[in-house]
Amino acid sequence: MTAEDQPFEAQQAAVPADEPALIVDVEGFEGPLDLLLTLARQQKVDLTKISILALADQYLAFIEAARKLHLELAADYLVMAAWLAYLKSRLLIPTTGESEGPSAADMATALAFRLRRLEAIRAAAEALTARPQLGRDFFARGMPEPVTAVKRPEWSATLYDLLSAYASQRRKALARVRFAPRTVWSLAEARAVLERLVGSAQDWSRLDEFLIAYVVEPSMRATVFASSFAATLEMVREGHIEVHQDSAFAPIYVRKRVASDAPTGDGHAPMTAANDQ
Amino acid sequence: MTALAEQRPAPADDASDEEGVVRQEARPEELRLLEALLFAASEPLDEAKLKERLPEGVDVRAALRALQAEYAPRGVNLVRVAGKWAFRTANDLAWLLSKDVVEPKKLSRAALETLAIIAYHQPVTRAEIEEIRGVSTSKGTIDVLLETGWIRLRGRRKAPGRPVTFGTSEAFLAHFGLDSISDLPGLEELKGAGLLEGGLPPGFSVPAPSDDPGLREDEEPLEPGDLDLTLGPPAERIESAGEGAGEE
Amino acid sequence: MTALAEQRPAPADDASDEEGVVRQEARPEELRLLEALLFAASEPLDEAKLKERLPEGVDVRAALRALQAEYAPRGVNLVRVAGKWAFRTANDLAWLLSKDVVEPKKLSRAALETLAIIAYHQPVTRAEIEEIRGVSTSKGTIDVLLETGWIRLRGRRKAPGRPVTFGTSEAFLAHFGLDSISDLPGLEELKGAGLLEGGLPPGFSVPAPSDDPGLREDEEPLEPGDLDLTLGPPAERIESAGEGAGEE
Repeated sequence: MTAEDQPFEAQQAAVPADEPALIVDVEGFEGPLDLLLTLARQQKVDLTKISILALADQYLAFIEAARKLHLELAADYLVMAAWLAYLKSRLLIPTTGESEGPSAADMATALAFRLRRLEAIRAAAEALTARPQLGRDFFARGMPEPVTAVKRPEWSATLYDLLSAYASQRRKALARVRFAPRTVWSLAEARAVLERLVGSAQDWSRLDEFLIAYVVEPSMRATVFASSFAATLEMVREGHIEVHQDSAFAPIYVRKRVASDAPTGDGHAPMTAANDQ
Repeated sequence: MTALAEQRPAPADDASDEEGVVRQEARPEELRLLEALLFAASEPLDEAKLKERLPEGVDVRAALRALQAEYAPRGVNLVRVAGKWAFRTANDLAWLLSKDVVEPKKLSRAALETLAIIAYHQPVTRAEIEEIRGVSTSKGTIDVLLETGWIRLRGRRKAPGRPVTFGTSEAFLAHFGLDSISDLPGLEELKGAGLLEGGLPPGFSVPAPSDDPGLREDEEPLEPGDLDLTLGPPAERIESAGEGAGEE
Repeated sequence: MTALAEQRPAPADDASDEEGVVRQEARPEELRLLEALLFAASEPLDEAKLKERLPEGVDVRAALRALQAEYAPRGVNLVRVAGKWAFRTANDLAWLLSKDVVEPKKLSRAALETLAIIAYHQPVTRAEIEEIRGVSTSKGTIDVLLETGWIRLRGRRKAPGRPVTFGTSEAFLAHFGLDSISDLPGLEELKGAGLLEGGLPPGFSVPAPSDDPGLREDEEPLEPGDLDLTLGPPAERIESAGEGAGEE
């Protein structure tokens, strides 16, 4: 009966202004207050100056008509009718002395206030919907460009993690190393390799480059270099190769000794290891 | 501050061309950054957020004002919505743009009235809405409004039964192009006429509606379960509310 | 209508009316329409579509060119994408639209071990790390550690192959709450903490580490190209290494 979703048009059609309370269509109203407000509007006066008495009469007449048509009325319409009938009687009978509860005039004022308030909020709702609305009258950017998140890793580890990783790793490695056989490149091995490698090189070449293939395993590095260098010196002494180094820690160069004793062709006399011996 | 003064629309009609050249050269870089940020965003941005994204030392408010003035005569305007800033197409161009807009589902009269009551009387309980409308409010009406994301549950009234209080959301302000609730049309008249008062004897105090997220003295916070209980399809509702509130 | 006027951002408080008229005359109305259409469009629009939407007689191409020129120095540009038109954030402002998100990550066991070895045994080469760990170290592990900013390339060992030497950075000390590298616990302390238990072989030692920035006698400085060569994905790495190194 409250029929909230009833379109507004239905209500307007319900009560033409010139024939109040004759066409009865209670379906069109959103409750007794809405009906009262519609009836009040027909008085065509400012709601502050409305005659509550006249309004009560119209309402009661409307309800009477609806009953005659055997329309079912929701309870709240009937409650309102009873209340208005009571109010009407209180307004008509002059008050005698102190009575309990609010006076009839206060009750009438309160009703008028509620009607005004309902009317005002309806006007406000209309004003609100008359405003330009987003996506209907004004628009936001159709293709917003979202902010992209760039992930930045934040690494975390505790000192405890670090230390326990270190300690357990060291212990593990130690246990392994103890049983591992010592890896050594013998002088003989080194010499055999050098003879093969230098044998093909006519020009100065870096010793460490010759040996690159043999130092892949880190544990082999020290022994490979030590043995090779010793072997180099031996081969120099025997006159098979020449070796030179520009300064301490500079790369060591070796080449096959040229058969003749002619000075080297590249203009500078290399400091040969043979001279040093 | 000089920048701001320069940005102001040319005060007179003299030599607008020469002017234009001068302006482009003098245009501070922060206006470029600001317009890029605001153009790109899908939601209005508040000054704090803008400040955070812009290089240090930029007077955000002054830059915003300069940008607003620059765009005022354009087809796209910089407007304040819900206390935040956003670019929006100019209102007078609705005719051009609404041509192929799919009209969203219209709210029923009951829903519109309820929305207005919530907006103007917030925080307000369902019983109070019913008192004003003189009719009971179906759960469906509240659900539809919650689905739009325009209203939200604020808290509970410290009163017998601890009824839930309703208020409007930022999405409401954004949708109706309001900077704040105090910009509601006709609000002053309603207040002046004493029609926003809850109690019947008028004239005691004139409460103004407030969508301040902070609860009033007579409100208390919702409990965790409240959101699920009161709402219709939860996922959708939260999502649409989130759209409005997302940028916070 | 008043509502509409209210919506418009107030351009400038002074004489806005007269002003507005002047400016609108100077800037053709079609530019307003065009910018509004392109702003609100949910996809790039081609000239045919724009022509269809704009009032008859507008030279769309000329208007587009004018608008493009107007926006060229701005933070938002009008660009042609696959023959269609759209507003896009200026290329040089892409950084504005990206946000750093911190992603917490934990070091792998291998990385922790390697880091610890670098800390205790620095300056140390990769081959030496492998010697201590007894297993080969993947390039990825070193890269991750460089990314943390906790280790750094110190120099090159004066030895065949001139391998790079690694050491810890100040960021390392900061992260692990160490005042100096010598605060790393020694053998006795590790034992005391229960980290090294059981019978340790005779001669087992834990070095007293030093992260002295000066190169040792057996180290030589890095060459300029070394930083690029040794590292993983260049752009990202340099960025994050920079963040780590920023502490120094």
